[in-house]
Amino acid sequence: MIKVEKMKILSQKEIAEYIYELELQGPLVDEISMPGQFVHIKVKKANDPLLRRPISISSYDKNKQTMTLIYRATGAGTIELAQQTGDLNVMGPLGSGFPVEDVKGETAVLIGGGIGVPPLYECSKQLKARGKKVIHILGFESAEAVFYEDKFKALGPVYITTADGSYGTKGFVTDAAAQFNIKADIFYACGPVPMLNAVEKLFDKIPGYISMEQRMGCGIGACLACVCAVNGPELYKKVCTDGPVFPKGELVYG
Amino acid sequence: MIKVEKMKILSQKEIAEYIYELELQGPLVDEISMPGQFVHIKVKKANDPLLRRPISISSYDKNKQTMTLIYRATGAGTIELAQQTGDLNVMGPLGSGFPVEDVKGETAVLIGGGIGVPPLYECSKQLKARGKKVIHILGFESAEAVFYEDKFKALGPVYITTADGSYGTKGFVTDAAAQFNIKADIFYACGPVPMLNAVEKLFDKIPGYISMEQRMGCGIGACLACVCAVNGPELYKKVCTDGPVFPKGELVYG
Amino acid sequence: MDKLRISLPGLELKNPIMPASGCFGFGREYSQFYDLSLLGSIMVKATTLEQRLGNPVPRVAETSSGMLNAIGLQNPGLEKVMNTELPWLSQYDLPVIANVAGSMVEDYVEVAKNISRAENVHALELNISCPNVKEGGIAFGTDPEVAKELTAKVKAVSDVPVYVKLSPNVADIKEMALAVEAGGADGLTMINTLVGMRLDHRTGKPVIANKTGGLSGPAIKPVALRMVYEVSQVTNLPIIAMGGISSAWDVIDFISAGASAAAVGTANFVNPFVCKEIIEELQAILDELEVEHIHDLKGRSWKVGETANYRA
Amino acid sequence: MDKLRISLPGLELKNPIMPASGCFGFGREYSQFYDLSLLGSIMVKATTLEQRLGNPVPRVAETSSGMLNAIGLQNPGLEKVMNTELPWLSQYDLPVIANVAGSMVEDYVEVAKNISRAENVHALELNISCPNVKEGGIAFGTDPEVAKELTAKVKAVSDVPVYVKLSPNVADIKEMALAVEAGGADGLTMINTLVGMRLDHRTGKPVIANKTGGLSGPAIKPVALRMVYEVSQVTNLPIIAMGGISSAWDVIDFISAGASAAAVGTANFVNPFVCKEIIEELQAILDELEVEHIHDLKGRSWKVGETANYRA
Ligand SMILES: Cc1cc2nc3c(=O)[nH]c(=O)nc-3n(C[C@H](O)[C@H](O)[C@H](O)COP(=O)(O)OP(=O)(O)OC[C@H]3O[C@@H](n4cnc5c(N)ncnc54)[C@H](O)[C@@H]3O)c2cc1C
Ligand SMILES: Cc1cc2nc3c(=O)[nH]c(=O)nc-3n(C[C@H](O)[C@H](O)[C@H](O)COP(=O)(O)OP(=O)(O)OC[C@H]3O[C@@H](n4cnc5c(N)ncnc54)[C@H](O)[C@@H]3O)c2cc1C
Ligand SMILES: Cc1cc2nc3c(=O)[nH]c(=O)nc-3n(C[C@H](O)[C@H](O)[C@H](O)COP(=O)(O)O)c2cc1C
Ligand SMILES: Cc1cc2nc3c(=O)[nH]c(=O)nc-3n(C[C@H](O)[C@H](O)[C@H](O)COP(=O)(O)O)c2cc1C
Ligand code: FES
Ligand code: FES
Repeated sequence: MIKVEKMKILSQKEIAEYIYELELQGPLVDEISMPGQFVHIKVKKANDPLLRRPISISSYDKNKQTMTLIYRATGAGTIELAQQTGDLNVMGPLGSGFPVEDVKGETAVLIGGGIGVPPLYECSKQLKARGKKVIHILGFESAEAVFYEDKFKALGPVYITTADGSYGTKGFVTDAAAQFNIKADIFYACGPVPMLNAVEKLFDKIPGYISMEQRMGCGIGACLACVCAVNGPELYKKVCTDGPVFPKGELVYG
Repeated sequence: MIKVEKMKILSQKEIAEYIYELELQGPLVDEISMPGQFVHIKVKKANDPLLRRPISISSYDKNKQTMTLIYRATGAGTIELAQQTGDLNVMGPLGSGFPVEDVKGETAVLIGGGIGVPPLYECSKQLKARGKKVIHILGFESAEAVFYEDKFKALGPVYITTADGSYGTKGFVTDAAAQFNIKADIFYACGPVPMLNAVEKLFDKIPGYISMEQRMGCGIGACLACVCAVNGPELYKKVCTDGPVFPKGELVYG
Repeated sequence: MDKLRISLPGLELKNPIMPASGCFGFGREYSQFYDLSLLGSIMVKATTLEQRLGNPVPRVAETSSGMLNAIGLQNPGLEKVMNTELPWLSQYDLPVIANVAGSMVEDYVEVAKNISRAENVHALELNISCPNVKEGGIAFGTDPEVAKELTAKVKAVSDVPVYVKLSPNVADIKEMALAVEAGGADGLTMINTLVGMRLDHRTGKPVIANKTGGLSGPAIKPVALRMVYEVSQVTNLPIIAMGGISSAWDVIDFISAGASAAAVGTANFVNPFVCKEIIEELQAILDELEVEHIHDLKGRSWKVGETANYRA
Repeated sequence: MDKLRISLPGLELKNPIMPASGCFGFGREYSQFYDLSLLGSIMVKATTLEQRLGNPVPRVAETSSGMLNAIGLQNPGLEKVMNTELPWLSQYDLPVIANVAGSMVEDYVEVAKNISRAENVHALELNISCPNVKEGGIAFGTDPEVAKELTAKVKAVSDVPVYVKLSPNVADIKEMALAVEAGGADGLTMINTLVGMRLDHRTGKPVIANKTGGLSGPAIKPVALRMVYEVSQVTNLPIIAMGGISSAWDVIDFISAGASAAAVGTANFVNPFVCKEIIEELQAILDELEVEHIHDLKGRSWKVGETANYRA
């Protein structure tokens, strides 16, 4: 069930340049059903900024009723979010996530770009818990923007790329995947659309899931703001309810 | 000189129902020239609430570079103000205040209604410091809304009235002034317009000063939002720069 | 709840609160949050003759205290609305106001004729003012003669009362109101969105794929309120008002300006419970103001000498 | 500062930033905060033939991300402006744009004729769109024929170029722009305020004594931007844009939409240093965008294939 609740802010800290890690607590966590779902946040009561902000759930702990979000604070709403203390108005969990049950094969590769990295963390943890081998290819703008390298390393190999070459391999995640000749039985990807498109092409032989972004209004399927073009008779699906995670091959890249 | 500066919030506390006392520190205090001036506060950076809020300086300490404001938090901007911590964007000091130099006679009566009470506190302190006897008549809605009774008592006699009779004398400040047969050589008043009008009528034999309120835009005399009708050739004066304090007899009550 | 019960052409409503068209789909999504039977009515998403895919994305952008949208009337088309959406809604005790759109007069007439015969549709809302449809939607909303004729044609085929939704993108909204009144409208709904735009700071290009979009939310409330104030003084038609409503006090404002009922759009996205909460709070406010019925406040902004009772 | 220097009819400006009329008086108050010679220009408060006392109070009200005003053109009248205010301003290296208002055509003509001869007045801004003047001010701003004729009459007597200030309270602002262009206007300034209203929740009465007021501030920026975008594509006249500008990025947006310069109104009330700060920040932004001159960005929102250079 989708809840709208005041969640308690347990902690909030900057973990990389402009990147914040926010830990929240509340019964909403009980409702999370899979990694890759997101929440829709009303940063504060006033009318500016007006709309909620969609942020992926990066990890969660059902026992403690806690979840962690990681976000980049560079726009009006997220900059305000970084200053909040006390309570936070959160709606969620929303959307479908990354399927981690009944995965065939041994090895999963998780590919994230920038603020697409966060939801892969819980995904990786759950795959690992189910006995899979997990490989991570994470792309960032520059050395200052890198986060969670150690956390991912604790689960499996990590390849970092940076656009400016200031850390790890210079270039894009797909460059690294090709360069290090990564082999896997399934992929999970989240990041900018051109990256998703490139990932689908590179891993065209194995099944996979990708998580999409789109500007949202309601976050629950009512306003038709967040559609994306899909192959198949429907032509359009909604990122907020049909996604944000879609199986490989479903999205039409414009 | 008018400054626009980030002042440090030293403390903020609720001292009566919806009434907050806010202590600020910064070089702006150096510029205050008399009691009854006000500051114009931008509560927070976002566009809602948009405008600054005019609040009187209730008291100040030049040595410590501190000043105290007292305000009622019941509207969008003041409710937000009550939640602020850290810094505050303050413009001021603005307007002319209550003249306390060269006052003729022994005794001053200070008459305040509700959130008109705060600026009278510094006024009373300075009159007392100049050897005057100060009498206070302070009107509030109800017992819960009363504040600063003890502080004023430390300076001189205090008569409290409440509209509902739950504390002090039931009725208006002018009722109390008549009932207790208050005699004085000069009056200072701040409060709702009908109260100011009544005070001017009651104390028609002695000189006095009254402080006006009006909705403001700029706070510095440029936008012509805050005019009030006056006797004399100009017909209109600006509350923000010509006032907020006007000598008795100048204002035309509509 | 007697203080809130109202009666309008075709509509006997438990209360004057309803979601605005396009901001609540056909109710399914919000039915997860509360029982839709609590609502006075529901203005469902615009229905066109054929299915529409709408505009490319991005379709929304945020602005100061507002948002822009250019959904482009995406909807499953008349047939699916009649066979699936309206029957689904009939499980609730909820009179439906069907929002009717099209590119040509014939489309409007065809949709109106059919949808007005659906059992739970108690009124039509003629969307002559959608700013996001290219083939001429906007012309209906800004030309009084065209609007009048369209109203008359739809009125001629509709089984239920017809409310016309006015566009704020006009110089004189009174003229438009009087024109559709002359065309036989039973009521007005106002306002639709103001045409606006947001650019990407860095590229300088429009954020919304459609370039311009419709501005809604608290930013437009002052304009909507003024228009209801103006129109309610010149027509006898009941007005269902919308534009930036997000609280019960906003509703009181619009009723005071002269509206008979109020619709909530954008605010549903911010708080999915908003309609329910407004209904609850209205009751308390009317008690506080010592008002017998919400319509005792109707038009008090411009009626002379009628405020004394309500002064706090 | 070469990246910011611009040249418009009558106006050779150090930079394209100026305070908007009515939001900066005649400069005196803001001269306490910074040297007015830093400004590109200054649009002074509307001047009418005779002194005006303006409207009763309250004259302003806040709204979500905006404000309403109904000052009612309070000003000391032509003579005092000519003899006191403009001479005072001449101490600054600052070309003045004089905002001209009136109730009748003759008033406009008389004021324009005289004020255009003041030494430091380099252009006129014809205020045909003030929503707060009762005697017909609004009609000039919403009727293309009337606006065209007024423009022609003022143009005939003015010693300096004439910019016409457009009202957003119209169905088609392009039509108005083309009308005043045909009337001989040298430039456009846009937009004036949207007509709006706020009610006191409890009494239901208008907060502003004049009942309605003009809506300004960030709330209206999307509407202003859209109008500049539309108008700049159909006329050759330079546009000085305004409406919700409070940052250098807002200015970039309006230039991208097709404006040549930008004016800042309401934001001065929030931050008295805003014009100065915008000028400073613009320089940095142009460097960051690797743009040679601010006008290289002009109209890039609608020009095809010209974004590549500026993409971050
Ligand atoms: C399903 C989903 C999951 C996401 N998860 C994360 C995450 O875990 N961490 C993270 O940092 N970001 C995430 N994003 C992106 C995040 O929503 C935007 O960065 C954020 O909304 C921008 O808000 P702002 O206040 O910083 O920017 P502003 O510029 O103030 O935003 C203005 C408007 O545009 C929208 N917007 C701007 N950029 C985006 C974007 N990239 N995607 C969608 N809407 C946008 C905002 O929501 C807002 O409505 C996610 C987006 C989606 C759709
Ligand atoms: C010179 C001066 C000194 C003042 N000193 C004090 C003081 O010391 N303590 C105190 O509590 N209040 C004082 N006020 C009143 C105070 O400014 C208002 O109560 C406050 O602005 C209301 O803001 P809000 O956010 O609570 O209400 P909102 O309803 O959100 O205000 C909306 C708009 O109306 C304006 N407004 C509303 N009420 C008033 C009012 N009574 N006077 C002027 N503008 C108003 C606001 O400034 C704002 O622009 C003073 C006013 C003036 C003019
Ligand atoms: C996302 C979105 C979609 C809309 N779709 C429609 C529509 O299909 N038909 C219609 O008449 N109005 C539509 N509107 C306009 C609203 O019904 C309403 O008139 C407007 O948003 C103003 O109200 P608000 O400020 O409460 O949102 C839409 C508005 C939004 C924000
Ligand atoms: C208090 C106030 C007074 C104004 N007076 C005038 C005026 O005298 N003449 C005029 O042409 N515009 C006047 N305007 C309109 C502004 O010049 C400007 O067009 C409008 O406010 C939009 O810009 P903004 O959003 O930056 O304020 C006034 C606006 C305000 C807020
Ligand atoms: S955000 Fe409203 S449908 Fe997806
Ligand atoms: S508030 Fe602007 S002149 Fe007084």
